Amino acid sequence: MATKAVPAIKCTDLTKVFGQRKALDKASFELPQGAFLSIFGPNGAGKTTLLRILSTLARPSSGKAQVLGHDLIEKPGDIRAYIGLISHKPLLYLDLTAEENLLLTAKLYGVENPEQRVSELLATVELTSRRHDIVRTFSRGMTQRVSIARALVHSPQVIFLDEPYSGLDPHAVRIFDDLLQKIRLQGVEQRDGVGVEQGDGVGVPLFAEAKSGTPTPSPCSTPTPSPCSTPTPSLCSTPSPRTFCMVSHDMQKGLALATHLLLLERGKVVLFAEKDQVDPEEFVHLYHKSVGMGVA
Amino acid sequence: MSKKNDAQQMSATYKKPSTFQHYKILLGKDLRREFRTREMLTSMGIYTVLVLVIFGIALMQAPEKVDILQMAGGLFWAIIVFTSLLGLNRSFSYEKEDGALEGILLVPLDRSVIFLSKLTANLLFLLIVEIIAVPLFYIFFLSGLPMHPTLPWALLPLLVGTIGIAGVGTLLATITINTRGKDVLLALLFVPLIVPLLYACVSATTLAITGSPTLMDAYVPALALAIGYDVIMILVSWVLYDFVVSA
Amino acid sequence: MDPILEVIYSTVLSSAPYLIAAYALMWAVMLIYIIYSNRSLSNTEKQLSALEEAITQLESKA
Amino acid sequence: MSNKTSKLDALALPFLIIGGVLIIFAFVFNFTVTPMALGDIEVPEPAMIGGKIVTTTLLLSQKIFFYHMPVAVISMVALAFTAAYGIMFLRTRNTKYDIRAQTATEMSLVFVSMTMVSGVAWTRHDWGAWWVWEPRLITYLILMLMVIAYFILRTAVSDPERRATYSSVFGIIVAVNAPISFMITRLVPSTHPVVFRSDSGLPPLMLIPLLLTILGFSLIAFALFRQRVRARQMEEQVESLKLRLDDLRG
Repeated sequence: MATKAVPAIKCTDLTKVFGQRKALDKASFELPQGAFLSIFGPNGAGKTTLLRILSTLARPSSGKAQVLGHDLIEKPGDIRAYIGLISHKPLLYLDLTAEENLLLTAKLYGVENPEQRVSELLATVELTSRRHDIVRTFSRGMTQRVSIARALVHSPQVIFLDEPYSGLDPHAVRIFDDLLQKIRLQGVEQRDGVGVEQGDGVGVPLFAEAKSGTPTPSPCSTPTPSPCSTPTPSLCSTPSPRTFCMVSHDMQKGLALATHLLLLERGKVVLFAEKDQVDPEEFVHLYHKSVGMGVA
Repeated sequence: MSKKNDAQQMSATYKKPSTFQHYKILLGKDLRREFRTREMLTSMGIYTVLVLVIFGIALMQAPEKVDILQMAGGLFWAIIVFTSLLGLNRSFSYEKEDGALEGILLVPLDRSVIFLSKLTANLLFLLIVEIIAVPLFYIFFLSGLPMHPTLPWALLPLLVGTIGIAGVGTLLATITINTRGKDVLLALLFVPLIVPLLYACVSATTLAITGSPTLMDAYVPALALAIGYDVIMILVSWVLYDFVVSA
Repeated sequence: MDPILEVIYSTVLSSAPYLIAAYALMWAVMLIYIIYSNRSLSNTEKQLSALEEAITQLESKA
Repeated sequence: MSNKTSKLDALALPFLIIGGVLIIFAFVFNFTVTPMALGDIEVPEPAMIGGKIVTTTLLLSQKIFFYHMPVAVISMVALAFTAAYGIMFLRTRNTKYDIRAQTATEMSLVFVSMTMVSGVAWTRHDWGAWWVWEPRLITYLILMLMVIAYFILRTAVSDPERRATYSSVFGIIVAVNAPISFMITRLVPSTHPVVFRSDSGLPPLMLIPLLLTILGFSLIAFALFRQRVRARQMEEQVESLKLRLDDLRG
């Protein structure tokens, strides 16, 4: 199974029923790895429902879905190792310090030498100085950065963003954009799907050789070859770019970052296409039409 | 930003921890958070003292011939049930408000471990509060009276009862965090379910306190039934927990 | 009535009202429930037929 | 409506009628043919009544037992159905089972209230107090509280799937708890002897009305269960039609 061909996300007829209402109605699309999908739609169109289902926080009523080749319904456990969620909710313990939160998550994922990993992450989000402070004392922007660090602890291959910009002041938005750009630029060692069983270690070597020229605008920087550090048998694999899935009401941000667009309305997929194949005016027109029609 | 290579810096190797490790980590989190905020311990401790005072004033008027010994077991368990209700409600409220529980649900782990770690945490906090409540209860109600040698036997049903309360309470608290009017609802769901355990524990405790001659042949079956209740109810709660926490 | 029979039947008379109350209340609970169930069934049926009518009308018009 | 249910529903009405006839027949039989139970208060001198020597007082109040016990049994059985449907829902997540679990609990509530009503009346006469903390009454009191809590829980949760999951889980816990409380309240030695002397062997003349009543109430329970399930399924259809109506009009 060529690791490159496996789509990041593939759903067929994904449906979610709330009582009599269909929050998601036979949504089907396939997203290649390394893409940045922006999901648009009026309130109640099923955007958040779709994201919660794909991030294994909610169960679909019917239909099939696969993330990185793993079945969402049979084996959600496997998928959780490869995905991260950044949401408007911090997903943190506000009464613990930034470092304690990240250490907790790192240990839960089983990251080796968690202390070193946490200090790396705190450096990335520029919060090293505040590592021993209680998160409750942080500003909304700083909490968001800890939340990003939390989502990256196990270097996930697919990152879901649920309204990440809501409540951020302009300064925090700029920092968030820089971080997002930095994360997109770095590829990530892809766990070879084959080597993953529930029980055994999911070690993946730090080492990654050949540069993978992927068409998407995020060129992978070539990591310097270093010997396979972990003895685990899984294959040394080529890095692959991270995949993003964002739900946001911020039209400009969504369009600017996206490589693929998905328009949802009343749970149905109205449009799913690569951004450069979609004429912007037509998309904006379609969006306003659906927003006009959408449930207030 | 150090010149270190970005790709290397953002990736990590990891090995899926065992369930017991998950249990320890989650329990550590609960204990650390509680010993920092001491939210549950202080509120339960103060609540116990208040209930003791109320019972004291309520019974003060009772004429001398009322045998406090007979009622002591029942009184004590009433305090324990009310206090644990308060504690159980708070044990989950902070998990829900910042989405912290969802953060844990995102991690690939066996979700009933969350039940076991929460149960242990709640059990420890209840026991800590009981360490204050027992001597205080003794001072307030039993100090003047002659004590029977069998008094220490009352501690066993206390432990068994607290385990049962923590088990059933943790499952029900997980249900009520997502509902409206959660405090009242937890009490409503919790009290009828805990009645059998209470029935057995109060009987065992009273026998121990009053030191009645038929102690052994009545005390042991009551305690055994309480233990039976714990085993069955905690097992059922453990099996059902994944459905509840993922709902 | 000779005293012996009186003792034998002593509890009968006193228990009569409670007996009647018990059975009356049980019947009452059952009957109330049956009436409630029938009524809720019938007005749901009415609602259903009304809605179906409205929909067929709309669909025929559209 | 799938035809499977309509076949069962067709049975609903006849069962209701047969059940009604049975319990009325048992009621009449109980008060005519069945002799009164023997009380435990000794009579100074035996007397001859209806060809039998009577040495103790006669208990009319014991006649409440003939509806009390069947109704109590059915409330417990209904709870078992709640748990079964709850487990089925958790496995298949199909709302069909949630509707049946909710209806089974409703039946349990109706029958346990009948149990309580008759139990309290019986205690009032036999023990002179409206309430006695004795095993049988405690068991059915907390059973009633748990079933009421079940419905309050249902109203407190808005999201349909979460509501169904929580009530299935709580239904199972309650069904597990009921027999435990039945056992514990009787096995833990307490000061109160069991009030109702019903467990002693029943003479055939008493057994007949009892079994008929159990059968009668079971048929009624089945009929009402089917009717309530059909009503609830129809309510769901009404909801979905309303939504379609909004779409058409929207």
